[in-house]
Amino acid sequence: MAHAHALTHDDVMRPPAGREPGSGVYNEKLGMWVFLGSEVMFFTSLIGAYIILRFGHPEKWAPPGEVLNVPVTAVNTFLLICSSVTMVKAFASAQDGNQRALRSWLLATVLIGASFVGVQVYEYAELVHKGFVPSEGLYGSTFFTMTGFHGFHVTVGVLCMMFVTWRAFQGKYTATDHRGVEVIGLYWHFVDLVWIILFTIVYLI
Amino acid sequence: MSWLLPPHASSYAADIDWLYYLILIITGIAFLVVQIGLVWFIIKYRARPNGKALYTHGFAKAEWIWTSVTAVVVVVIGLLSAGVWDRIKGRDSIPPGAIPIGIHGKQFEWHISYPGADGQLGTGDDLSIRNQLHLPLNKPVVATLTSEDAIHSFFIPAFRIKQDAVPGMTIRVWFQPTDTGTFELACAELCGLGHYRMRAVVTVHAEAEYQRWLDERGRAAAASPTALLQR
Amino acid sequence: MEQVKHSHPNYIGIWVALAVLTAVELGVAFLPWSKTTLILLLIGLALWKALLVALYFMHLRFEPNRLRILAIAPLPLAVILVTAVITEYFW
Amino acid sequence: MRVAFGIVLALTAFGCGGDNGGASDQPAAGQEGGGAIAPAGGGTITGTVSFTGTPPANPTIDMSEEPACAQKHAGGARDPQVVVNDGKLANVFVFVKSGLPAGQTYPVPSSAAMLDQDGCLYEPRNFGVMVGQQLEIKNSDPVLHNIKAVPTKNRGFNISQPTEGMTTRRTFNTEEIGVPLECNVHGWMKASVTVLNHPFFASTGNDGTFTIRGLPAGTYEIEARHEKLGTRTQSVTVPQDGTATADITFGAAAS
Amino acid sequence: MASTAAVVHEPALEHAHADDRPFIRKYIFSTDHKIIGIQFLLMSLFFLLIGGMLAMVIRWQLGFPGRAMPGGGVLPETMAPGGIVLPEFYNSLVTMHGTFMVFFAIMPLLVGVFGNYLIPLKIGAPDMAFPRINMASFWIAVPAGLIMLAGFFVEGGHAAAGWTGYAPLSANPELTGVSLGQQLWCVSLIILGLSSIMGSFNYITTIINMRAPGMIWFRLPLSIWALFITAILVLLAMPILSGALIMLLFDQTLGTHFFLPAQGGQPLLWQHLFWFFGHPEVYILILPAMGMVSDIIANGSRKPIFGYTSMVLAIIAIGALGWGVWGHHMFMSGMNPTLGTGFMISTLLISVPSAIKTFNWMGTMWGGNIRFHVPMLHAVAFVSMFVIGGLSGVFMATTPVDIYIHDTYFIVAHLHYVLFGGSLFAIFAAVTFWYPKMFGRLMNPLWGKVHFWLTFIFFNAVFFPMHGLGAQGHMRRIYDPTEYEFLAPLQGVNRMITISAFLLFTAQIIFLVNFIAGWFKGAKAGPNPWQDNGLEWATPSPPPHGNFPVTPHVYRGPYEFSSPLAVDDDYLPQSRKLETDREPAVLPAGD
Repeated sequence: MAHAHALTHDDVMRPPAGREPGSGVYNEKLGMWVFLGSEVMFFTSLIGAYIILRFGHPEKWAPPGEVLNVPVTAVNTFLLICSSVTMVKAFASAQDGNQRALRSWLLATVLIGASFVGVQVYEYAELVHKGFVPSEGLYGSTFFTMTGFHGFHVTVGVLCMMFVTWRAFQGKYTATDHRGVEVIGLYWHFVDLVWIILFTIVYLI
Repeated sequence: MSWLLPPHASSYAADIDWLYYLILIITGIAFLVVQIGLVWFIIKYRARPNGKALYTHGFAKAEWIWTSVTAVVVVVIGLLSAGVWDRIKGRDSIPPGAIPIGIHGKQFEWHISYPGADGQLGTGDDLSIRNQLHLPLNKPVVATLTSEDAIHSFFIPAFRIKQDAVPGMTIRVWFQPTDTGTFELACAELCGLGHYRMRAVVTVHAEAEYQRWLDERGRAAAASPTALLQR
Repeated sequence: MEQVKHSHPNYIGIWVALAVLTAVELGVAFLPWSKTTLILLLIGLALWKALLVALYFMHLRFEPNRLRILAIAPLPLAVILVTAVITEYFW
Repeated sequence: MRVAFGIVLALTAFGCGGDNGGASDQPAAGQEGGGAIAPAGGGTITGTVSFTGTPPANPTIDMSEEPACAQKHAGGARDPQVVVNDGKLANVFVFVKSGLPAGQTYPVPSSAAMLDQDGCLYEPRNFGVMVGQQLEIKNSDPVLHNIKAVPTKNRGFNISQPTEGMTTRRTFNTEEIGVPLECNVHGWMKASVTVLNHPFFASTGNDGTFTIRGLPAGTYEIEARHEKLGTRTQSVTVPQDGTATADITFGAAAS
Repeated sequence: MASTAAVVHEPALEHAHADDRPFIRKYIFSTDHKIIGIQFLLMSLFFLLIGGMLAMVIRWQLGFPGRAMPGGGVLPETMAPGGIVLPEFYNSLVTMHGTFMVFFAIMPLLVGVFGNYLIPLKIGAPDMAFPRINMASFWIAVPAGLIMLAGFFVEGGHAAAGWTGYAPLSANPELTGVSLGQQLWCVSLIILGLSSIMGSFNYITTIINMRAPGMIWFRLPLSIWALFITAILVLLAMPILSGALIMLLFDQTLGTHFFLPAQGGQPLLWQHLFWFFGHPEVYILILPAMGMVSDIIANGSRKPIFGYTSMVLAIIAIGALGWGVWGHHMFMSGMNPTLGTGFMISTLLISVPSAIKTFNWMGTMWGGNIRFHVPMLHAVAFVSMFVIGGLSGVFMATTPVDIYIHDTYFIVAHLHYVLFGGSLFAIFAAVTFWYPKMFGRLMNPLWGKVHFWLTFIFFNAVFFPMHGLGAQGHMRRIYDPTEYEFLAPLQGVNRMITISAFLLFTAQIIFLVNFIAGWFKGAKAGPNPWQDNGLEWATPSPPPHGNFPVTPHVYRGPYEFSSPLAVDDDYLPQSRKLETDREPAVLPAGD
């Protein structure tokens, strides 16, 4: 827009030119890292409540594997790790400017991410069928709230990833400007990181 | 309405009042210094036709002075209060031999149960009365606070005692009445539409009279159980 | 200043490490050790995996220090909240 | 200047957009049929509920902290859970449980059922209303009462009446047996209201008698409920335009 | 120092390029931080008015318990039959007064309005880092406000568990008879939390990455430092509230058991989560006010701020320590008393930075050449009132005294002295100070002074006696104080407070009229009516879209008043280049 000319266009992947040195990274990446700070605090409140409640009444939690289906979620965790790898491969190919590899890696990430959500929905259906529901007690309340909101974040991530993939197919991401891929990658890895912690403290402890 | 605290009638109320007045004096001095200083600066340094402000970015020495003075005052207040807090609510602050009285808060009334002859709460011979707390003079009392529905707060202004009764928790808090007479007990935590009506009367008797009252009420209750016990 | 094909961190290596660590976690979780050692070990493994993802996948290793500080700024707050509320039980 | 004006325009347009769903307690207009209840038939069931054995002593109520109510009970308040006058049991709610012609709908009476709070006690303690009928709750004490209904099928309410003479109207819209009403300011105040979609119910007075009118001929199963002594069922055959009597007895032990 | 400093370089003030965006894009769905700031201003003034009206009904019931409120007949039968306020409606009033004032009036007024309007202008940026997210942040806050308003009209009445929403009263609909109202309260605050988080990461990115050349960290005006630290507090505190509200919402709807003790839930967990958000929240409500007051007092005294670095460190200290004091709200709540001692110490320590700031404001006025324009009046009143609020806070920080005064009117007096006496006076100052920059016209100074003096007097008449009420043990949030014999003698004071409160409310109409009339009849204001040094005063009023045709360069701090370098006038704007000034070291490929 009209005012953009004050922001020089030479390299958008570096901090804004003609400005005091700030964080050393371009605006969108800094914005995403700051946003992830707030996400950390959001999961702090949910996981913190879980840790506090479980510390208070450990007897209300079943030993690992008794109620929750660990094998299926272990595969699911591996799926999410793979989607992190495909995401980072997509970013690497975006850096190299290899459009075809970028598109295929992005597609792979979208598919694996969506299948993670699918497996989680299946796991929920299985649990609810078995009578393990949020109103069952502390165990059900904390489990469904934490994994539910993590699933919600993964779903939002998959939707954004689809949008980025659609733009990739339009060739919007070149070697000099692939901010979208890097920023959605940061969000995706964060969601994967949260799941890695969640998987351990919910399923394995 | 006097600015001083109302007359107190329990053992540690004097410590609380003393701390209150200490802080009132300290903050009073600080209040005067700041307000008078402000008024003085406003008058002295108001804009004059060709007045010139002093170009200075501040003096580190002055900053260090008021920072350290404030810090010292604040730490002193903290140390003084920590002692009193520990005596009132510390882990082993409840004096031995304190009379256990069950204070059960429920939406909009207090059920106060007195230990029967065995002196223990929760045994069969307890006497439960609605909104009436009768206490012997100069005897430590430990109130065992429980709540049935929302959070209530056991607050007797004259004894300077306040403690929330949290559902799912049993909280023990002690006090020792030092004056006979009747005082009022109120709920100090919003607990629903009748929160303002959770009023109970606290009556402090001399020792013998308290015992006589307890026996008389015990006999009356034994004769015909009150509605409360038949939940 | 065209970015020539620059070196990428060994992503596949990290992937394998994560997979192995997950497998180890699964193994450890069902061992009959004492509860506390199990919890500490599992949380340690989880934090190790999380660190790997953060350093290599989120490139924190290659970012300026200012961004790293900014990234880990909220963590002490989480620790303050949980430890303070847990002391609620030691009364 | 157009800057600010444009924005105010937008905001006021949004500002008063808040939806205002009417509060559901306005009187349910348009539901009641003809004036008085059009009797579906001429049959009547009358009867007396009697009590054998010595009635349990009603517990005393400690109203010392509620002087306004205490003075209304001369000899010390008692909780009238089991009220027996020379063998006759009061506060028994009798209603037609089954046997009514299926699919028959009955007009909702326009007059409200009355519930009074006098001397920190509910009056009546065990009564019925029709679905959609107005229940008028009156506070005859100069103290705060709150009326808390905790039904399972209906939507509950928890309303207060701080001043004397205050009346509030509420309706129930699904059938439910024995909706408990309580006052939280006075823990001993208990009442029970049964919501039915037919008008064939009555509560026994102090003389233990009840009358259910307007029944078409047929055999019905009536149920008598007492807050303490449980329930009794009995089947009754009502002749065309005749009167059937049904005497129910409650023993000391709840059956 | 060369005394003859000729003016060399002044950013051109030519009229901005024509702006061709349609009315809708330019004023309603605008991505210009200035328009969004003004939109937040109008929305939060609307909710300030609503909060004020709720307060009037509360004061009527406390002043004249049980008597029909004049004009109360308009209220429906579930709220005030015959104009007599019902206890459950009184609890909703208390809850909604707190909620509207904290979340929909003071917070948007400080963070939404001045964060949006001032940050890009004062650091020399064309707009926020993410203009579209900035617009979305406002347009998510509007439905949050509407949902909160809608709560009044739902069956069962509005939320009635206090603005703090303590569980289990808030989590179990049976205890209050309010189910949908409490759920709307939760949903509305979650949506507002989302809007605040979007706003805060926008502010943080803009301040870190888009400062004009020469605007190094220690040349930032204190208002921007305060807004920066506040944005970090918002960023990290609001998600905690969102998480806690989600759990509360699930407790009410899905039957989960986080805060219901029957199944092992913890009522204290809600208080810990709420106040872990709550105390940073109250610093969110005061820090921007402190920052803007520092700017205005320096301007009014025509003197550099006293101890700029220690002021910045005090803001950072308040922001950091703010996370470690939340337990002082819970001394009596059944919390572990050893925690109580710990929180007492951290709370007492946090009063030190506030003391530093107060003495620095006084140091600024010392030796000044004070001009008493309306913003300066409000700013000085802020300092005076905030000190009373701060000092009454010391009473509560000490645990034994808090045993007596917790949940009494002493607390109500404290919070109103810091929120009304503090933040609202600072808001009056800031609105009057930046009004010419926003609308190009000045608010009428005479009416401004009338409004100031009336508000100042009636504010003290309303809230100072509350300290006394609290000292006598008058509990807060009670519907009818005449129930208690020990409160009967205080009823006269309650009546006096009610009458003063009504006068205080009517005095605010002067501000409202002055504010609106100023758009049309206010005196034309040039680019720098207050002769201030900030970058925003180097742009025309109101600044064009894109703010600075040429990105300004900054050569000095923001408070160079009465500088020996500036010979003819007593201020030296940051962007004015003197011969002795060196060009800032700008990144390569600068313009």
